[in-house]
Amino acid sequence: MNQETAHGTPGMMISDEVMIEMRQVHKWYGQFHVLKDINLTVNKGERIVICGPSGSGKSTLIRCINRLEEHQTGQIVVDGVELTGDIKHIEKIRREVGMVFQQFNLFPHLTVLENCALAPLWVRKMPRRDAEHIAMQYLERVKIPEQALKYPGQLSGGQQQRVAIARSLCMNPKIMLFDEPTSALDPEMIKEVLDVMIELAESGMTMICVTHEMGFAKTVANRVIFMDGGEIIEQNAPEEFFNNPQSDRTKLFLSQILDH
Amino acid sequence: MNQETAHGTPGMMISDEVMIEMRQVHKWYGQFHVLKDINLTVNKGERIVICGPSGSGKSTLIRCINRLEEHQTGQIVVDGVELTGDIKHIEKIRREVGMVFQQFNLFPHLTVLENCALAPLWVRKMPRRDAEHIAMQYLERVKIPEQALKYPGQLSGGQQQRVAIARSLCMNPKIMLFDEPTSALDPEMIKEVLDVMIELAESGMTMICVTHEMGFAKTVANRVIFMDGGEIIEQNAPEEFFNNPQSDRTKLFLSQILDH
Amino acid sequence: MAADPREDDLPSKPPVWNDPRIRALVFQIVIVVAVSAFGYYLFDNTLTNLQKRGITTGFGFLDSQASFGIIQTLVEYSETSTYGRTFIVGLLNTLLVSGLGIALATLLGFVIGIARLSSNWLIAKLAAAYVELFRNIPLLLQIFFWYFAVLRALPSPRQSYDLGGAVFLNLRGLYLPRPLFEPGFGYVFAALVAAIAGSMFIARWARRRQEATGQQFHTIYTSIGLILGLPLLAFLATGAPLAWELPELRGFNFQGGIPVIPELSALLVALSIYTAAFIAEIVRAGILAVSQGQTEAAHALGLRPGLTLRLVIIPQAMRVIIPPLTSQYLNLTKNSSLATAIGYPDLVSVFAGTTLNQTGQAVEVIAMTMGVYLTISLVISLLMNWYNKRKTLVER
Amino acid sequence: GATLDSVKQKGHVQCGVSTGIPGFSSADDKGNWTGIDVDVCRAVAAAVLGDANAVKYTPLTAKERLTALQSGEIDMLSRNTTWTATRDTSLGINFTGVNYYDGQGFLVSKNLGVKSALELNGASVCIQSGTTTELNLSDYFRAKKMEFQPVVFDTSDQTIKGFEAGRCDVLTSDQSQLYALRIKLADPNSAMVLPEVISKEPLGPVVRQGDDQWFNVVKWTLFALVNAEELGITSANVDGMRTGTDPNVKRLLGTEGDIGVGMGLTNDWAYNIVKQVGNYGEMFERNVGKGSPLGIERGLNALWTNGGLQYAPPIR
Amino acid sequence: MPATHVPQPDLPPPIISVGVIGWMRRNLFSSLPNTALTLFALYLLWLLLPPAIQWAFIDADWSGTGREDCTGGGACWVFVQVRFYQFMYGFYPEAESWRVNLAFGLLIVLTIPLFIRAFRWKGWLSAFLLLGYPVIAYYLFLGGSFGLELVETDQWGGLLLTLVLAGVGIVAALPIGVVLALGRRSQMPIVKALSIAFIEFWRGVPLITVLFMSSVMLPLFLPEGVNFDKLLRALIGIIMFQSAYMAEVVRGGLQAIPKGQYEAAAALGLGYWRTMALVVLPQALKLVIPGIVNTFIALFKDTTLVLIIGLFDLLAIIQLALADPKWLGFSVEGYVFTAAVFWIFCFSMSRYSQALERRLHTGHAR
Ligand SMILES: Nc1ncnc2c1ncn2[C@@H]1O[C@H](COP(=O)(O)OP(=O)(O)OP(=O)(O)O)[C@@H](O)[C@H]1O
Ligand SMILES: Nc1ncnc2c1ncn2[C@@H]1O[C@H](COP(=O)(O)OP(=O)(O)OP(=O)(O)O)[C@@H](O)[C@H]1O
Ligand SMILES: [Mg+2]
Ligand SMILES: [Mg+2]
Repeated sequence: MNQETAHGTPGMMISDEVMIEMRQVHKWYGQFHVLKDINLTVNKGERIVICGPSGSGKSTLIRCINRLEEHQTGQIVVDGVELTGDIKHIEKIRREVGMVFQQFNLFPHLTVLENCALAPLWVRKMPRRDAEHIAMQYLERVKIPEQALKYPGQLSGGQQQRVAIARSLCMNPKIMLFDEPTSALDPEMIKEVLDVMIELAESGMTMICVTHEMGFAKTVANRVIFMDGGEIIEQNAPEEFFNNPQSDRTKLFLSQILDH
Repeated sequence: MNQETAHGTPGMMISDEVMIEMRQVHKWYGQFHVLKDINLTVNKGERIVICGPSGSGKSTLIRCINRLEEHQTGQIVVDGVELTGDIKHIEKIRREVGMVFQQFNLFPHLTVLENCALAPLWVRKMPRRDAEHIAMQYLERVKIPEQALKYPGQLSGGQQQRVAIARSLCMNPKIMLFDEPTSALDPEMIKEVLDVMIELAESGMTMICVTHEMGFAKTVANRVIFMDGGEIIEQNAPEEFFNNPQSDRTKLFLSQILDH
Repeated sequence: MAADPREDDLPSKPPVWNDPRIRALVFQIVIVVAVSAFGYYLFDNTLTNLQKRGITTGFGFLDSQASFGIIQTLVEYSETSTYGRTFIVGLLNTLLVSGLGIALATLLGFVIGIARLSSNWLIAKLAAAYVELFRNIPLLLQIFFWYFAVLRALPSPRQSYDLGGAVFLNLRGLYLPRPLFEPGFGYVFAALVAAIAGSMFIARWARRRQEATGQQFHTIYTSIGLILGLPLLAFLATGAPLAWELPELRGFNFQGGIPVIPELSALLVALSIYTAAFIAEIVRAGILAVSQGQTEAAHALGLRPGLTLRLVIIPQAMRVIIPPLTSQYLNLTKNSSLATAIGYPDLVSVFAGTTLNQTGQAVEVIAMTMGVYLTISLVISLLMNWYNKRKTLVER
Repeated sequence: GATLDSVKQKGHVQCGVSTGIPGFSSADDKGNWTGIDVDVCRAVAAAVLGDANAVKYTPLTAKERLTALQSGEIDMLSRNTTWTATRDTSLGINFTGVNYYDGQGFLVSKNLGVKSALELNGASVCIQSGTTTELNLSDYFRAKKMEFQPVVFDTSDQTIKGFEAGRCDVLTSDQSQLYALRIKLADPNSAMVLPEVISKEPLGPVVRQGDDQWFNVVKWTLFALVNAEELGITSANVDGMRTGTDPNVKRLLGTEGDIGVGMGLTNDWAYNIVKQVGNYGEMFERNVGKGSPLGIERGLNALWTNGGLQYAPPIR
Repeated sequence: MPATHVPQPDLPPPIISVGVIGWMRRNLFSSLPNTALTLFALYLLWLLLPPAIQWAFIDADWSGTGREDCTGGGACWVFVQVRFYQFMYGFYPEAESWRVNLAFGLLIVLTIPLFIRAFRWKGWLSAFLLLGYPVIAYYLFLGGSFGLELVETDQWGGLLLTLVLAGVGIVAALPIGVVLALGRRSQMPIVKALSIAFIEFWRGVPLITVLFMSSVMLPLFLPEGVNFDKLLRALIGIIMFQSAYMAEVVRGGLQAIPKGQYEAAAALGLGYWRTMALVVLPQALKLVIPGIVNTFIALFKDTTLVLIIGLFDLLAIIQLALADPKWLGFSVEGYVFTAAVFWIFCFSMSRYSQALERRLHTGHAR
């Protein structure tokens, strides 16, 4: 499988420092082989979009990166730390990696501000005032500082997803993972979330994003990865990927998704 | 209120035989006047689409036709039988009228085949073999014969709604009522259900359908009825209705719905 | 791609003290040690204490003679029976009152639960009042009430209420005639068996015929006719080979017949009424859990209300009803131990009461008693799990 | 022994009593306990702690009493408990003596017209569960080839209530209790005690086996009560007698010899008993005898000098 | 030119379908069987209610000093009035009863804000009620320090004892129940097995055998000389028993927390205990408040069983009073009074829990 790092999109710099390295990673759910021989290197500042049909293992792949799922063979090294059963390593990596879910997964019993301040307070062990200061800062960045004292249940889906992004950012992660962040949203809210993600991408954050928003992929990705059946079938710079897909499967998939 | 029977759409014949007649029907929920002076005649083979804002009484109207709701004044005559408290009349009418709900309302403890065979078996008192034969026939017609032995919980929404349609058809009804049959479905499933409905319409079934799928209305309806505040505001052939709405409420409604 | 991915190198092993698996293992070992140590501590204390105080231990006492009387025994029992026998007697009495209680409570509970959903406002409100009244008053109080307050209202044996000279009701209980089977009665019994077999056959035939032709057949009436009629015919044909032993007033009390002691009746009434209040709520919730849409869909298909109930509502409601229902059965069985407060000779009263006291072997007796209740509850939960596994709705 | 030390350390005697038998042990509506069994507890407290009021009572049903004693829940049991061989030898408990000689009898309603226990064939009988009465009753009816139905209750209150409600024809219990329970009837004169006494029921305080010192304390407290009566010492004259010259009295009241200290108590142990609780005769009359609603004759419980069975070894 | 539609006015419904007549037609006499049922129910009510009211109110005697004052032929509430203090406080000295009143008054004052939706510090107040208040109440009841006279636990009785048993039982069972519920959901097989065994054991045996064991057998299991208060021992039995039920209630709440919450917490770097304490339990416990209230009601009713081990709770003290020769024959009044007290408590609590339940699952109405 050929691995190329695309430096196509202007105005965003990618260093040569490797942030994530997956080598010959395999994973099984019981007897079911869900990830097959995954090899992937992500450099600092890279923005990667993963797409592929449902059940192809996209979520599983990114959930392996912060050990929400355990891989069985191969190595995953994140920011120089290998992911093993070692809880110290896991703790360390989770502090470096933020994650945003399809279903937001905000804590409904806490206010927006408390949601965001939770990790700085209890994981980074900051004083409450500093934690809340940081939380407000990121809430401003996702443009909803005025909602800080509301509860998640009182917000629209788009607002909730932006809070979820702010909550991850509060840990000041080096890498952000997004698992279909817009697919539970109504069409009019998708844009507000994508805007925040684009802004984040422009600031040079290392990002891996599972999404079917091809517009987003074209705008910000350095590289698009296509998965099927637990394998990485193809990866390429977005222009190449969309205009000149290599494998038949990719072609079929693109035709379905772009028609829709 | 002017009553016109449109014979616009080619290839579908409408006889002059009256299937449903509503005369000065009023209905109240407690003090709330929900249907006001409804006058409506539906001929055999007519395909009527009802639309209107939420709470305008569309569901209530069609639920009065098979007496899921009781009207208080006025007459409803279905296939020559007047709907009164008389249990024999109600039973007779319900045998002639099939209904498909927004929430499918399949029986989760029975297989798809059993769902479909239930009414032929217990209402038409057919032998099980015949009942199941009929059921299979209609399952084929809605294109899911292979799911016959699964339980509804194992099917997708679109498949469930198709089963619900097959189940109603198994009683061999003269009239089909649809209450927003596609509004609980994901976009990709809407089409498969609409296809079945269009096929049904083309076979000459008398249909009344509450829906906001304007494409569907344009394709199959003889007449579109617009309701608001419990009244029939306007009714017309689809081309007329969409291109040249009479009242400004209809216009407002159409502008909202078509923008979307 | 590698030929066999399993040959690839595994992720590196973490150091032992940071490996969550090892931590979990250590933690569990600690727990096991702590629990066993605590268990051993209690066990050791008990042994020491028993020994120091010279209390006999072991189950030898089960073979010694009990020499006390029990008012209601389902198996043969006399004062010369053993303590082991008192265990059986108590156990059977517990099972009797629980079994009857479960049957009555279920019946009453379903009636009240359905009445709560009645479209008749008055009936619904009365049922609600019943539920709110009885489930909010302690059971023990209800038992006392039914026993002491109602007992006072009954007449003495000499002034018994008399139903046709065969059934008598007084302070000492309800006396029913006891059937005495004479030789020819075997035929009647055989006829009954035949009738039951026959109606089962008819039911199957009717189902088959319906499946084949669609015609429906009222199995219930034929079955009732068969089950009542055939034995009656046999009974008359063999010359009525049945005598009744009527209870009669001899000395202080009625003798003969089947006596139902007031302790049993009071306990049974209290248990059934109390548990029925809970069952009614379960039934109501179960029926409500079947969405209105199901009823509407069934009606729209032309099913009548009766059929809708039978084919659509009840099968779905039962899935919701059965699990909490069994736990009510379990509660009822456990609550039957309150028998001891009014002297009904159940397991707790006879065995964990009198026997314990006469033998003084508290540890053994209480262990056996708890063992019985635990076994009952385990059996019921196993049945429950099995039922749940079979009946859960199939989902995607 | 451990019990004596723990009693001294706690500062009170934990005494198991009945849940309410008038004259023997019953609480009034303020929770004050009185009765002849209660007085035994008080006497022990007076002897050990010098304060007859340093007692805490644990009301026990017949079913619970022996287990409670075995387990150490109470220090002593003073609850009309019959002294039998099995109980004394295999239950890990020791009877310390007899504070009331009793026998089992029957209480019947007068309007039943029964004059003798032999007419009771087929009767329903109310009994309290977990008592020797339950066993004696069976034996008696078996011996006389009569039938009966036992209606078993948990507490004596329930038993008499059952009897009053008419649940049974006869109530059987120790005779003393029959008198005690009879006054709990709305009309005590509507019932009578039959003449038959079908068993021996020596009732007395019980302690756990294996603590001889505590056993001695309770046993000799009982003897001190009887000896005091025999010597004519009463709570009223004890202060005067103490300064008298009778050596028997002096030894008992501790002005001579070291008997109290030998038991692990103080020498004025018996003085405290008599001063604060009275002698056996006072105790009897106050609680169950003529000075009480029960009005029971001394009978077997008279001193041996008066033809009764109450006899205590000498203090010497 | 579009027409402006003039909406029809709302008309009042036909008279037959609204108002008293419409209501009766719909709800009482909608069909023949329904009419029959209505008449039957009315007959039943007529049979039951008037005599009951006659007995309990019209012919009843309300005040006096002894049974002689009961002349009306109905209920003799004099009995309850004369013994009222004892029914409420047991043998608690009358001079000290202000302490009990104070403690319960404090409880009521502290609880009221919990029902006010706008009140912001509910969490802290609940924590105080669960942790701080019991200590205060304990000192008030027991005394023996801060210049308060010692009132031993065997003097506690009546409603006071009932409330203490139920209150302490539930408060202490909650944390144990939480631990057991977490244990039952644990990944560690041994922890899980032990939790299940514990829970199933206590749920499988009748409470009276538990009480019997804790009241008379417990010292047998402990080293000689170790012994504690009888009330405390009954409480231990009740707490063990109750914590098993509580564990099942809490487990229900834990199951209702979506997996996403655990994942989000893990992704933020929170460990097991922090995830539980900060994210899962606060949500789960809030969900199961109705369940907790229901367990509390069950416990409250079950406290009557302590009469079997000789503690004088409300029912036991009534029975004691019924055995008083001066008041023989008033058992119906006694039981009715007890029933009324229990009923008021249980009914109001169950109403509260139903209201909560409705607030928690909005929607899903039939
Ligand atoms: N916990 C699990 N146990 C067993 N199989 C699982 C589990 N989670 C996921 N799978 C299976 O693994 C495969 C890959 O799942 P994954 O969620 O990674 O797919 P995906 O590409 O993210 O799909 P989607 O676009 O639907 O989210 C699927 O076939 C799924 O059924
Ligand atoms: N059972 C009922 N009791 C009282 N009011 C009701 C009841 N059912 C419906 N209504 C009211 O009657 C009005 C008409 O309801 P209906 O369901 O017919 O509207 P609809 O046009 O189908 O709306 P939607 O598009 O939301 O389904 C609404 O205002 C509704 O709130
Ligand atoms: Mg996914
Ligand atoms: Mg609708």
